[in-house]
Amino acid sequence: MTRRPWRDKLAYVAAIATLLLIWQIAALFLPSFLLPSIPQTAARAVRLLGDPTFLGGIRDSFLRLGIGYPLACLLGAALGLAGGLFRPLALYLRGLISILQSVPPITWVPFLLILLGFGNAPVIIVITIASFFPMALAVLNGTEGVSRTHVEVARVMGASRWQLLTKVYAPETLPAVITGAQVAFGNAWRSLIAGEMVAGVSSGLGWSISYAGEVADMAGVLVGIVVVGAAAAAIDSLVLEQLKRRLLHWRNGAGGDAA
Amino acid sequence: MTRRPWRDKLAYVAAIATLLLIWQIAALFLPSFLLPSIPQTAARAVRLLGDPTFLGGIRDSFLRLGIGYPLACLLGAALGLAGGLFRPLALYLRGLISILQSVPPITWVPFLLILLGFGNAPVIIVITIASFFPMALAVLNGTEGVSRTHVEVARVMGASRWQLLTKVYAPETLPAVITGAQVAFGNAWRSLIAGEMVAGVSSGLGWSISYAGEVADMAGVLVGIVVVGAAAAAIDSLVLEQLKRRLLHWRNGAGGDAA
Amino acid sequence: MTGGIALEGVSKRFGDLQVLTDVNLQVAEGQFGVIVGPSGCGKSTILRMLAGLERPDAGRVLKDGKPVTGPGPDRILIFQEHALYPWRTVAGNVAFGLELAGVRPADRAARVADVLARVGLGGFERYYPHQLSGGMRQRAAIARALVMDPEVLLLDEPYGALDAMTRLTMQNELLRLWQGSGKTMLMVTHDIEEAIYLADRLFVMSPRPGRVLRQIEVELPRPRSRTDARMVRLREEVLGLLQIAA
Amino acid sequence: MTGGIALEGVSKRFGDLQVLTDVNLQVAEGQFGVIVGPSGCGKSTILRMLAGLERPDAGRVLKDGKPVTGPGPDRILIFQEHALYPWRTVAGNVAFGLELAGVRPADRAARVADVLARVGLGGFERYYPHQLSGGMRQRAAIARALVMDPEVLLLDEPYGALDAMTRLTMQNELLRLWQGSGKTMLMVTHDIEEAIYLADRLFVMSPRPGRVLRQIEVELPRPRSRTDARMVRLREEVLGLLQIAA
Amino acid sequence: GGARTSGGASGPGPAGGSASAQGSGAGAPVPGPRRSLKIGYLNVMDDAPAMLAKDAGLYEKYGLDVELVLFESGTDLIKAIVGGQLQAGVLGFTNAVTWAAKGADLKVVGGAQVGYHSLVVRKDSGIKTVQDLKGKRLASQKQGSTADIVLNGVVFRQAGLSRQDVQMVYVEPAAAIQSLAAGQVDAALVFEPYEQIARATGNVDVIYEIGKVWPFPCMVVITSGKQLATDREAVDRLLDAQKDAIAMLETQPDEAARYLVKRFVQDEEVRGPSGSVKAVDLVRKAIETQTFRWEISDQDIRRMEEIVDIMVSQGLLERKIDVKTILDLSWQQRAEKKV
Ligand SMILES: Nc1ncnc2c1ncn2[C@@H]1O[C@H](COP(=O)(O)OP(=O)(O)OP(=O)(O)O)[C@@H](O)[C@H]1O
Ligand SMILES: Nc1ncnc2c1ncn2[C@@H]1O[C@H](COP(=O)(O)OP(=O)(O)OP(=O)(O)O)[C@@H](O)[C@H]1O
Ligand SMILES: [Mg+2]
Ligand SMILES: [Mg+2]
Repeated sequence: MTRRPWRDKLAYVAAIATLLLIWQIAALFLPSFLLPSIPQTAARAVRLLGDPTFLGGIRDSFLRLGIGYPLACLLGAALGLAGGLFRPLALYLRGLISILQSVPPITWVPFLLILLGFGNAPVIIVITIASFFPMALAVLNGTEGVSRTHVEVARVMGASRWQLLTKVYAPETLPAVITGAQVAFGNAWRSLIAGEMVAGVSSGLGWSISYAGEVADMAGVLVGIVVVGAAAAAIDSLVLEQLKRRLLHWRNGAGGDAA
Repeated sequence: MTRRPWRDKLAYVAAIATLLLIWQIAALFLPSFLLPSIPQTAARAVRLLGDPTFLGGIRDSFLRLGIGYPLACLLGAALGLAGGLFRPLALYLRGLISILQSVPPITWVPFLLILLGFGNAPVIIVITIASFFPMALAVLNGTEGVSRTHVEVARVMGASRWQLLTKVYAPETLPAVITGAQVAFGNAWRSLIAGEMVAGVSSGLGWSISYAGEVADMAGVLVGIVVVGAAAAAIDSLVLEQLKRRLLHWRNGAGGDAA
Repeated sequence: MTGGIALEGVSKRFGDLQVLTDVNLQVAEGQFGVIVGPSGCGKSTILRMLAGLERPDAGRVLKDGKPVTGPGPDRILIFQEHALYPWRTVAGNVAFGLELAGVRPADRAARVADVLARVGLGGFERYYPHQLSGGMRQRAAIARALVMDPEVLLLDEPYGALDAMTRLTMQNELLRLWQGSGKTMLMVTHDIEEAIYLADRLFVMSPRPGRVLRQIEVELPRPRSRTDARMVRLREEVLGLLQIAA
Repeated sequence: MTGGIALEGVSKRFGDLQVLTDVNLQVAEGQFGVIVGPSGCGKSTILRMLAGLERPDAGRVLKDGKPVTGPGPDRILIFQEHALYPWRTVAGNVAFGLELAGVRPADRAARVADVLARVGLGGFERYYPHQLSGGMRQRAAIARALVMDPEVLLLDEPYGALDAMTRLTMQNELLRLWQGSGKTMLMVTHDIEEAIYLADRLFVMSPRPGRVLRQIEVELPRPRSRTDARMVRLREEVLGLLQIAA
Repeated sequence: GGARTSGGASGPGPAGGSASAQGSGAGAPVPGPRRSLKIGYLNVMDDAPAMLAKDAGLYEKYGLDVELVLFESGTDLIKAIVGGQLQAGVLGFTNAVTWAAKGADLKVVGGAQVGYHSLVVRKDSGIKTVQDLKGKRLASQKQGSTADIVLNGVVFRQAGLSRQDVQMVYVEPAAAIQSLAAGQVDAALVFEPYEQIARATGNVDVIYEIGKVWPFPCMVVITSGKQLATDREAVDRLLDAQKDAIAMLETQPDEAARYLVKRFVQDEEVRGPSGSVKAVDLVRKAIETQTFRWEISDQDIRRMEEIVDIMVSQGLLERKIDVKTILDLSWQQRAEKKV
């Protein structure tokens, strides 16, 4: 299959266009103080993006995300893989996850505040908790699909448990890991926003959105949401999708061109 | 591999025991109005579980979940599979998902309230939105891993696009579908709780938790959380895991007993 | 020329690798063609082109005189890698094509049971592929194609994993199915005796980039005896050709 | 008896299916054993037991007189399904075992290049398995085992997907590698000529439930001629045994 | 805990039916067709008039079928009024101002409660006056909320402090008192019932209460201009009912507390380091500390104008608005005439 990068981009543009269209149509029917139109929001965006407080908030959010999310990915992948090798651990993890993942991560905020005090730590931990579950679950399920023969080949070749993990389980569950990472990424953003709204930090995108909401500045709310969506989409398509393409490039060799 | 059901149960029990232990230890160090001990919470639970209002709330929550979640699973699986067959759609969906999944689903609540009014509908839609993303993403990524030879066999046998979808893509992405469904299930619960907190419904588990939180009734909050966790875990292990076991039983035939 | 299948001046490359150059090959309707040639010379690629899974870079791939544009149930390919669906039982795998064609479940069951008996897999209907031995998997894959009763059957080393006796049985089974049916057959095999025993027309290929080195018309009457002196002579000839080739 | 590998009174069932009953088989250290037998009679199961992947229901599986308790790099099995890692290139697949054993990258590269040349895959180092032909995949799997230089080599129909000429080359390559090395070999094959050409000791198995029907000591001197009259006689004998069995 | 439904969509609370007979006695049942109203509220003591009118059956007495809809924040509540999902709500005056300034068609039609925000400090923090907050950690509510506006515009200004002098932490009031008890902050600015809970459970002092220093109309009854245009009668009845409720809160706090207790405290008793407090007593104390008032006086209107000025100076409003344009006090004028 030949890559058609312009077509990839086109589909993305179409997705953005759809969202903008829905927005603009909805804006026609709702009063502008509830749903500002795109031009109004754009004007607000220009002002906000020149505002160092807002930019500083974006930086703070990225910092929190940049610690919490990779941490969750690492933990989730490591524990998920370990569970693949050691079945009781898998069952134990499944139990924990199925109980805990249903609880909204911001529920932990009061406890975290009391334990850790205010600042970045509670928000980061909320992000980590929220994005840990999909990662761990995807990897756990992924390990169940590892080909028995592939494992047997490695065992016959004398692989230790650790080698089985890193040289068979890890590459074979990679697609699941990537799915987990992409889903976890969504969770990370959502809990970043939600966490910043309640955890007593005074900066960040979530904080900006909630502040704008408090003062009836819906354009400000929308700018926040758009920035979040754009940043998430950009990171997803520039980092995660590219990473996926590189790591799974063996799937995309030549051949089957009539497909 | 022989099934060892008692061992499965043991791991689950261990998971629950861990959580209770952490709770009880934390309760020793925190004042009881911040973190009531297990006996205190149990006493409250007994009272609440005899309270028809609370039970009615549980029923309402289940109703909302019971509509929103399956809807999201169906939509996510259908669109994800379709994207597997039709690449531009996959790219389009990826674009939409990567933008939208970062936005906390409760952001939509005010708009949904205006469009749909109070009642179950906004909560159900919030659940559907939240659980759609992991499902669709898992299935989309899953379709990319479908064996080329399996597809070719079907094409040689004269499969139509629809048959390719239902007879090759669907069974082969099933593990991914199940992962998606399990992750989506967590999202569904979380957004149920979060949605009930803000959508102006006056019943349900989320409403109870937020109500208890508002009045600093931590025992009430904990009872709510425990009920949520227990219900989610029960459904997950009784329904989803069993379903998975049945649908993927071909993986578990005899053989490789030295593994 | 119409009827049967043909490659006309076909070339194919994968990336930098020239796999086929100017391949000409024709099997008339109702004829039994066999291809032999060294590993990696493009035999599977030829069958995949005829099945419509691969397109030539140059030249034409024809069925009944018309270019092949895609796969279709008139041309069934038995894949070299058995490619059974792991989530279907043996019976489910064999019934697959019939399911696609909308054959009624009752008919399906009867036809599946019949073909499974013929390949010696009676009693294994409810086994999953990973519970079968290598040879049993291969027979299941053969059964999956045979049950479709196609006009053109493309067989890619169908008997590679079978023991000598099972192999002979399967060869005769195939001949029985073919004779008088008007089906066009094209088989790739590495067993030269098998090739000569089955073929009307035998193609000997060169190493990569593959060409048809020699086309041999095997005009021995059927049923053929494997110990016939002419067969032994032919065998020597083909071996000689391949040896030079190797 | 010590040295080599042995099965003593081994039985094995999968669910309701009795696969092996009271199998006795011994290959002395440095000996070349070959198993032939009908499809599904339990040949692969025997090799998997010796590799430590499967446990007998009754009887003992021995290596050097000690029971086999699990896999180990002293006994390498070449799987019937080639089982290459799709995410590794040919070179990566062949280097796999060396990587596990902690061989230094430079040494690894040299040994991999050497073994790939011997199986005729020089130049395909950077191909992925799905870009190879069936026979090339099989040769890559063979290379992956050969490069490990194990005490015991268990080969499950290693040449099933190879053309006649490549097959002969690979047989001689294997003999060269084995002779004087003291390695113990046990191969499953469906090619009776191949079996007789290679074997010191030949085991003919019955259909399922598999037993060793006959154990034949092939005492022909090496290098053997494939046209030797004694070989032809042996071939008839084995074919006869299998025919009765079938 | 059966009282939870009384706020719910599922019908009148258990106390509702029986209570109408023993209502506060002001005014006679209203004849004419019954009206249905959806009213938004927040579960804080400030909203007691709305809740008590429901729990004590006062709405029914005035021929109203009221559905009380609970909200987490005034911001969400007012969106529902603006979007036409609610006919009225009892919430902060500042919410009305921010949205009206954006062009929303809102009217303040009556008063409910006078601002009550107290500074609760840990006994061991050494804070005795507002000035002592300098350099300390103070938990307050979201920036832009009523609490935040008066904290900066009144409390700090009068003490000569600014936001930068204090380490501010913005959290929900429940989290604020929890953090206070856990020692993560030194002080918290809260309203009822959180002050009472903090007192009952923690080792705290109240050093300041804004209602004593700078009383201002905090919670008001808000409706939309459209509602007034289409059915003013229903709004008037609502205000009548809440007026009765306010009378009960001010004159019979014991009885009011019995109605309201289940809305705030689930246990019979609240345990703290200094022993247990009965829940009803706690709620009664919370009621007694509050000042509920249905009128909006000229003094209040001046305070409202001051608040608008503060909001402008804090950048919460882009421009000053005329308070009179969002007031519609015709019910009040008629009620005052009756009295
Ligand atoms: N998808 C692909 N990408 C790159 N090279 C390919 C691809 N498919 C086949 N090839 C190359 O084409 C050549 C011919 O492959 P083909 O499978 O047709 O050989 P073959 O004659 O069937 O060999 P064998 O007898 O070993 O099965 C091989 O060298 C192989 O590496
Ligand atoms: N995991 C399993 N579950 C159930 N049955 C199995 C399993 N593995 C093997 N068998 C059965 O055991 C029998 C012997 O299998 P085995 O693979 O040893 O045969 P084989 O002699 O190697 O045959 P072939 O020559 O076809 O490869 C087969 O009938 C197969 O169905
Ligand atoms: Mg081939
Ligand atoms: Mg086998």
